[in-house]
Amino acid sequence: MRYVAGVDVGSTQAKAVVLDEQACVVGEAILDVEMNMGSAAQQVFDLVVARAGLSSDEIAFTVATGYGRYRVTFGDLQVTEISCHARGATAEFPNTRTVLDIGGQDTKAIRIGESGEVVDFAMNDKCAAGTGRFLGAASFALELPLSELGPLALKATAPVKITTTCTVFAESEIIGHLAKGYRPEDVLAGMHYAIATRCASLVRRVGLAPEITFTGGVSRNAAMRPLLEQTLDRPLNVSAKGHFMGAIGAALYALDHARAGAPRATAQEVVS
Amino acid sequence: MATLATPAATLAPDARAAGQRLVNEWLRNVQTAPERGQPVAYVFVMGNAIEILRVFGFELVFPEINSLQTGVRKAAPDFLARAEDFGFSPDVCSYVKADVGLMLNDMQHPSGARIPRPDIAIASSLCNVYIKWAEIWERHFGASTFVLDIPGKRFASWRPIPGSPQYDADKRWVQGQLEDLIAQCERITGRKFDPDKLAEVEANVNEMIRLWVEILKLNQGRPAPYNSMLDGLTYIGVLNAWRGTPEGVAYMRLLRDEVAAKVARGEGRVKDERYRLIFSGTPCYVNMRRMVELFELHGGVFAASDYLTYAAGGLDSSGLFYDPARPLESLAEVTTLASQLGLSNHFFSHHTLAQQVKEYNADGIVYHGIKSCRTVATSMADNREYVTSRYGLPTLYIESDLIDPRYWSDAQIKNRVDAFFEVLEQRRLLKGEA
Amino acid sequence: MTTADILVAGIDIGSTYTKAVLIDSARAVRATAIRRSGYKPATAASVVFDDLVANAGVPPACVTYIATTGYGRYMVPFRHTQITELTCHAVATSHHFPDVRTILDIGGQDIKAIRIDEQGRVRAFRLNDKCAAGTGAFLEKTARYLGLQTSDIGAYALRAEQPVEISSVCAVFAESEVINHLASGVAPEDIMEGAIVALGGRAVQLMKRVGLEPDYALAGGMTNNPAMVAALENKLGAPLLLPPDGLGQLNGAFGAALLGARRVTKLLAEGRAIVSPTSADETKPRRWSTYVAPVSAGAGVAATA
Amino acid sequence: MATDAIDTESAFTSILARCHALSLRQQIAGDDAHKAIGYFPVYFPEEIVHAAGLLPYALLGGGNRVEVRYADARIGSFVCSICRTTTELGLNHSLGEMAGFFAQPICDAAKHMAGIWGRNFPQQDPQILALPQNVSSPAAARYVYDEYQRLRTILAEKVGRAITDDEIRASLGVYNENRRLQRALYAIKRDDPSRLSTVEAYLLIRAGTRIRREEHNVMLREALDLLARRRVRPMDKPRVIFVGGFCEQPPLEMIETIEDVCFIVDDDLLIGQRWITEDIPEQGDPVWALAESYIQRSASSPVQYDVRKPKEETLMTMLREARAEAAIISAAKFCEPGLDDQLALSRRLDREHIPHLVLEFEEKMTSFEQMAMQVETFAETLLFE
Ligand SMILES: Nc1ncnc2c1ncn2[C@@H]1O[C@H](COP(=O)(O)OP(=O)(O)O)[C@@H](O)[C@H]1O
Ligand SMILES: Nc1ncnc2c1ncn2[C@@H]1O[C@H](COP(=O)(O)OP(=O)(O)O)[C@@H](O)[C@H]1O
Ligand code: SF4
Ligand code: SF4
Ligand code: SF4
Repeated sequence: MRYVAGVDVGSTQAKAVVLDEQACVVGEAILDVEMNMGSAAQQVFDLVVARAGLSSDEIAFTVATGYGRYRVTFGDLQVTEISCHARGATAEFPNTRTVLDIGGQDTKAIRIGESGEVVDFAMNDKCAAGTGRFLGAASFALELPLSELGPLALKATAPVKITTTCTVFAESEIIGHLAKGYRPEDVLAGMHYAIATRCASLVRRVGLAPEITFTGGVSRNAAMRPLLEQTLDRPLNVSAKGHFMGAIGAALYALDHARAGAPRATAQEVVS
Repeated sequence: MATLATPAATLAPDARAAGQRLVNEWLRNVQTAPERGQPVAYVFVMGNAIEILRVFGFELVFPEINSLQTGVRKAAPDFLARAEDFGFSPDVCSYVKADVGLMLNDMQHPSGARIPRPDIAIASSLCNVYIKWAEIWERHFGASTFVLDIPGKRFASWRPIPGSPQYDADKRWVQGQLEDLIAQCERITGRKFDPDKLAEVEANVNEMIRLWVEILKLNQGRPAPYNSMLDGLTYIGVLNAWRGTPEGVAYMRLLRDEVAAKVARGEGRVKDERYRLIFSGTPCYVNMRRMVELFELHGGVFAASDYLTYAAGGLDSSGLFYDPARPLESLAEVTTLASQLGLSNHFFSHHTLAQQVKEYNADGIVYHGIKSCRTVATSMADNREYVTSRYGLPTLYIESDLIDPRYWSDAQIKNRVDAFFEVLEQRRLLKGEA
Repeated sequence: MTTADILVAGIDIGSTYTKAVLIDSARAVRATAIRRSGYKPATAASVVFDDLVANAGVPPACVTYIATTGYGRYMVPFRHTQITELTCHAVATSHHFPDVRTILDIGGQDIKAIRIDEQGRVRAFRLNDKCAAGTGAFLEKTARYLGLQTSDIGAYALRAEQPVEISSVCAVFAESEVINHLASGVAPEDIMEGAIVALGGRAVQLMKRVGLEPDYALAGGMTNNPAMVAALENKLGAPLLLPPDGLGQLNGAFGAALLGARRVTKLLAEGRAIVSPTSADETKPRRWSTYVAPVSAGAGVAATA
Repeated sequence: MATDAIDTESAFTSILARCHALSLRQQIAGDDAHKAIGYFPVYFPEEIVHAAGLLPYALLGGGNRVEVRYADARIGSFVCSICRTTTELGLNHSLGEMAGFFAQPICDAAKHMAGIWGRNFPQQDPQILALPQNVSSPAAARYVYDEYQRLRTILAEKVGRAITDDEIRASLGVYNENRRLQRALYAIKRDDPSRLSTVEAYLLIRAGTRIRREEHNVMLREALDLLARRRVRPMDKPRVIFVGGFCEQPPLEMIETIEDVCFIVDDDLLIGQRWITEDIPEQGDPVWALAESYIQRSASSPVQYDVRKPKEETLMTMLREARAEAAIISAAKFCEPGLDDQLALSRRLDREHIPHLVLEFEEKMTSFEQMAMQVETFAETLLFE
C-alpha cells in the first residue's frame, strides 16, 4: 500500500487529508458543504488526491467520518467523529485526556484514557446554540469573514452580555446591541463568551482532565482559545491542523486497516 | 376467576405461543369482567399486593402495560396529543398521559380491548407518580383508590435487619395498611377474606419466583440465550398478568425449560455475541426493536437489566419467599423487603449495577435516561459518573422516552451507540483481546 | 372640546414591525402607519407616530390619547398608558368578530394563542418559548435562504405542488434539511410551503393548548401570508377569520386604540384629567430582587433614603 | 410624626435588608456549618433537630444567583431546578460541611437527592426520612412516630447524648410561637395588603431558615410591631392567591412582577416553614404530639396524599378565606406533582368561572418579560370585570 485518506463530512464543511505510510500529511483540502453532502465528499476527496499529486487508485484505504459519513459512498469504513477527533488529537498531543471539538452544528467533549482510548463523551446536538453557527450568525451580522471574528473580539474592553441562546435570534441581538451603540468587538466578545460557557459545561460533563486539546473548525478562531482557557482555567492544546483533526483521525484509522491489509469494502458493504 | 384457562403448558407448543395465549386470555378476562360480575382492580408493577386481590377474585388491569402498548402499537402520539390538548404538560410522565388519552378515548384501547373502569385502584409509593395518577382516576372514575405506602431504602448501604426496631416499624406499617386494604376489598366484593386462598396464591408466587430467578441466572452464561430488553419484556408481561396463578407457574416452567435447552445447545440471542451489556432504566417502547438492533448490529446483547427487577415487582431480589404458614404476616414482610432490597434501588443502584456487571461478566452499562420517568432517571447521570470513575466501567448514557417518539432522534442515538462500541473495541485491543 | 373630535392613537411596538392606528370617537380608522422596528423601539415609535399624524393630516397635538402595546410598550415616553398585546388582540378581534373565541398571532419572535369570551376578555393564552423554530423568523430565514423577500413568501408558496416535510425541531438544523432538499432537486416553492406547514402545525398545537374553540381568527403579520392562512385553515379544518381592511398586522395597534378610546370616555365621563402615567412609575415599591446591600453599616437605612 | 414614619420605615427596611442577605446566602455561616442538618422540603420536623441543639437548615435551592457548573452533568435534563441547584451547592462546596442531610419521599426526584448526596457526600450520612403518603390510614400516626424516633436516635448519635422529652417540648414551644408570628404576618397580608407585600413577608419568613428560631421569633415580633405603625398609601389592585410555591421557590422577581399589578393575599410559598397549621400540644409525649400533628394538622400540598383533603376543595377554601377574586396557579417546570395538580385546579376554577392564570416558573429563571406580559394581561382581564 502507499497512501490512505480520511474524509470528514461535517454539517458545514467537508475536510479531507491524505497520509503516506509514515502517517505524514501529504495533502489536505476543505470545502463548504454547499448542497449535497455526498457530492461535497466526492469533490473534497478528488481535490485532496489531486493536491497530493496522486490518483484515487493510489489510495489504499479511505475512512469516512462526520455527520455525513454514511453518505460517503466511496469510503471503505465509517468511524464516528468522536473516535476520529480523539485519535487525531492524541496523535499530535499524546497526553491529551480531554478533547473539545466545536463544529458548525454540534459540540463534543471527549474524555480519553491513559492509552489514548475514548473513555466517555458528551455532545450537544439537539440545539444549535453555542456552536460554530453562532459565530456564523455573527459574521453575517457584522459582514466580516469568519477568520476576522476572533482577532476583533480580542480587542474588546467591555464585553456585552448576550442573553439569547438561540442561534437564529443571535443575529438580531447583535444588530440590536450595535444599534444601541456598543462597539462591535465588545458584542463579539460577548458572543464568544456565551459559546465558551456553554462548551465549558459540556467539558465538565465528561470530567475536566488535563491535557485538553481543542479541535474542530472553531479552534481556528483566535478568541475562543483564550476564552476557554479562562473559563476552564487550564491551558489548551490547539493544533494548526485543528480543523482537520477529524479527517486526520479518520486517515490514521485507515492507515491501521491498510497496514493490517484489510480488503477495500465493496459497494454494498458500504451501503449497508 | 371461574373462566380460567387450563394450564398453558399442556396446550402450548412453546413459551412464546403460551405467553401469547395467556396474554390474550388475560385481556379477554379483563374485558368480560363487567358482564361476568368480576370486580376489576388497577394495579402498578411495583408494590401492588396482587396476592390479596387474587384472593378476592379481582381481574387485574395494568395501566402501565396499557400505556406501553399504545407505544408498541404506534398509537402513542395520538393518545399523548389528546392528553396534552386536555391540558397536561409535555413534562408529565407519558405513561400517565397515554392513560389519560385512553380515558378520553372512552377506554377504547388500540389493542382492540375496551378497558373496564376500576372497582379499586392500588397505587404504591414506590413511584410517587403512581399516586398522582391514582388521583386522576379518583377524579375521572370516582373510583376508590388505595395508596399503599411502602417504605424503601433509607440510604445506599442500608439493609433491613429483621428484628430491628426499624424493620418492625416498617413491617407493622405495611401490614396495617394491608389489613386496611383487605377490609376495603371485603366491602367492595362482599366476600370474606380467606387466608387459605392467600396461602395458595403465595405458594404459586414462590414457585414463579424460583423459576424467574433461575431464568435470570441462565443469562449469565455466554452466549446469552435471550435479550433482557426484548425477550425479557415479553416474559415479565406474562409474569405480572398471571402472578400467583397455576397458569403463571406453568408458563414460567415452560420458559425455564426452553431457555435452559438453548443454553445446553450453546445457542445465543445474537449469532456472534461480541459484547455483553447491562441495561439500566426503562425501555423505549416505541423504538425498542430499533434500539436493540443498534446494539446487536455490533454483536452487543443486553444480558441483564435492572428493569426486569423493577417491572417484576422486585420479586427476584435475592431469596424472598412467602411463608404460606403465616400468609398475611409474610406478605407484609416480603412486600417490605422486596421494596427495600429491590424496588427502591432506583435511587441507589450504583453498587447493584456494578455487581450485575460482575455476575453477568458484562463489558459495560447502558443507561437509558427517560424524559418521562424521574423515578428511574433523575440521578442516572450522577450514578453513571460514580460507576465510571469508581469502577472504571465503560458506560453509555442515552436519552429518549418510554413511548413518546418526539424524544427519539435516530441519527443522534446511532452516533452515540456507534461511538460506544468503538470505545469497547479500543479497550479490547488494549487488553490484547479480540 | 366635544367628544366628537377626540382622536386616539394605538401604537404596537413589535419585535419586527412597529404599527400605529389612529381612530376617532366613532371608532373609525382615520389613519395607519407601519415600519420595521429596527433596534431603537422609542425612535421607531415616534417616527411611526409622525407618519400616522401625517397620514391623517392632523397636527400631533390633536391626538388626545396614546396607548402603546407590544414588547416595546414601556419604551415610549409620550404614551398615556400601555396595554399588553394579548388584551389588544382580544379587544380588536372581537370588535370585528364577536363570535371569535380563539385568536392566533404569529409574530416575528413568538407565537401567541389566545382564548377570549363573548365580551372580548382574555380567558386563557399560551406563548411559545424563545426558540426560533416556532416563529415567523423561521419562515424569514428559510425565505432568505431561497432568495425571497418576506412579502413574497405567501404568493410563492401557493405555487407549491407537493410540499416536503421539514422534520428538524431546530431552525438551524432545518436549514441543512432545506439544503439537502434543494440538492435532491425539490422545487423551492415546495420547500417554502413545507416550512409554512411545519410552522402552521406548531401554531395549531399552541391553539389546542388554550382549548380549540371556534370561531378562529388570525392576527399579526402572518395575515399577509395567504399560504400560511391556507395551511392553518387546512390544519384546523375550519375557516380562519382575518381582520378586515388590511388591519391584520395592525390588529394589536387597533386594539390599543380601542382601549385607549374607552379609557378617555371613562375619564371624561368622570370629569378626570388625562395625565400620562409615566410619572406614577416612580412610586413602584423597592425591588428586593435587585437590592444590593450598601457596604456601610446601617445598610438598609441608607438604602431607603 | 412624619419623622416617626420615616424611622419606622427605615427600621423595617433594615430588618428586611438583613433578611435579604440571609435568604440569598448560599454558604452556611462558618460557625454553623458543622451544626447544620440540611433537609429537602417539605414536611420536616425541625423541632427534633432544634431540640438536639443543631441547626435545621432548609435546602431551598440556589435561586437564580448560583451559576450551575457541575450539576447539569449529574442530573437529567428533565428534572426540576431545585434539585439541580441544590446539587450544585453541594458540588461547589457551599454545603460541604453539613452534619446531616435528609430528603423525604415527597416525589421521585427528591428521593434521588438522597442517592446523589450519598454518592458525593457520604460523610454527611445522607438519609431518606420516610413520610407516609397514606396519611389517613389508622396505622399512619404510629408509623410517623416510629420514624421520628429513628430521627431522634440518629441525631442523638451525632451530638453524643440523648435528646430528652423536655428539650423537645421546649422546642415545640419555640416553634409554636414562630408559627403564630408567621400566621400574624399572613393575617396582615390578607386584611391590609398595602401594609405588607408578599416579597416582604417572604423575606421575613425565609430568613428563619438560616438563623435559630429564638432569634427569628425576636425578629418577627419586632417586624410586626413596626408594621403596626407603618404608614401606608392604600392601593387598589385585584386580590389574588398564589399556589405552586410549596417546594421549589419562584424567584423574587416573579413575585414582584405579580405584585406590580395584583395583591397576593394568600399563598403556599415556603409552606415547609409553616406546614403545621395550629399549635402543637405541649403536654404529653412530644414526639407523639409532633407525629400526630403531621396526620391531623398539616397543610395540604401536591406531594401529600390525604383523602380527607381533596386538593380542589382546599383551594376553594383558600380563595374564600382570603376573599380573593382570582388565583394564580403556578408550578415549577418539570415538577410532576405540581404540574398534575395545576391542571386539576385550573379545571376546577374553569368550572367555577373563577378567573385564574396558569404560570410555569423555574427557580433559576432570569428573564421576566414574558411573565410580566402574562401577568399584566391577567390583571387587565380582571379590571374588565
Ligand atoms: N477560518 C476560520 N476562522 C474561524 N472560524 C472558522 C474558520 N473556518 C471555519 N470556522 C468555524 O468552524 C465551523 C465549522 O467547523 P467544522 O468542524 O467544519 O464543523 P462541521 O464539522 O460540523 O462542518 C464554522 O461554523 C465556523 O464557525
Ligand atoms: N407582507 C408579508 N408577507 C408575508 N409575511 C409577512 C409579511 N409581513 C410580515 N410578515 C410575517 O409576520 C411576521 C411578524 O409580523 P408582526 O406581527 O408585525 O411581528 P411583531 O409583532 O413580532 O413585530 C414576520 O416575521 C413575517 O414572517
Ligand atoms: S433555540 Fe434556536 S438553535 Fe436552539 S433549537 Fe431552537 S431554533 Fe435551534
Ligand atoms: S414516573 Fe416512571 S415509574 Fe412512575 S409511572 Fe412514570 S414511567 Fe412509571
Ligand atoms: S419541585 Fe416538585 S419535583 Fe422538584 S423536588 Fe419539589 S416536589 Fe419534587
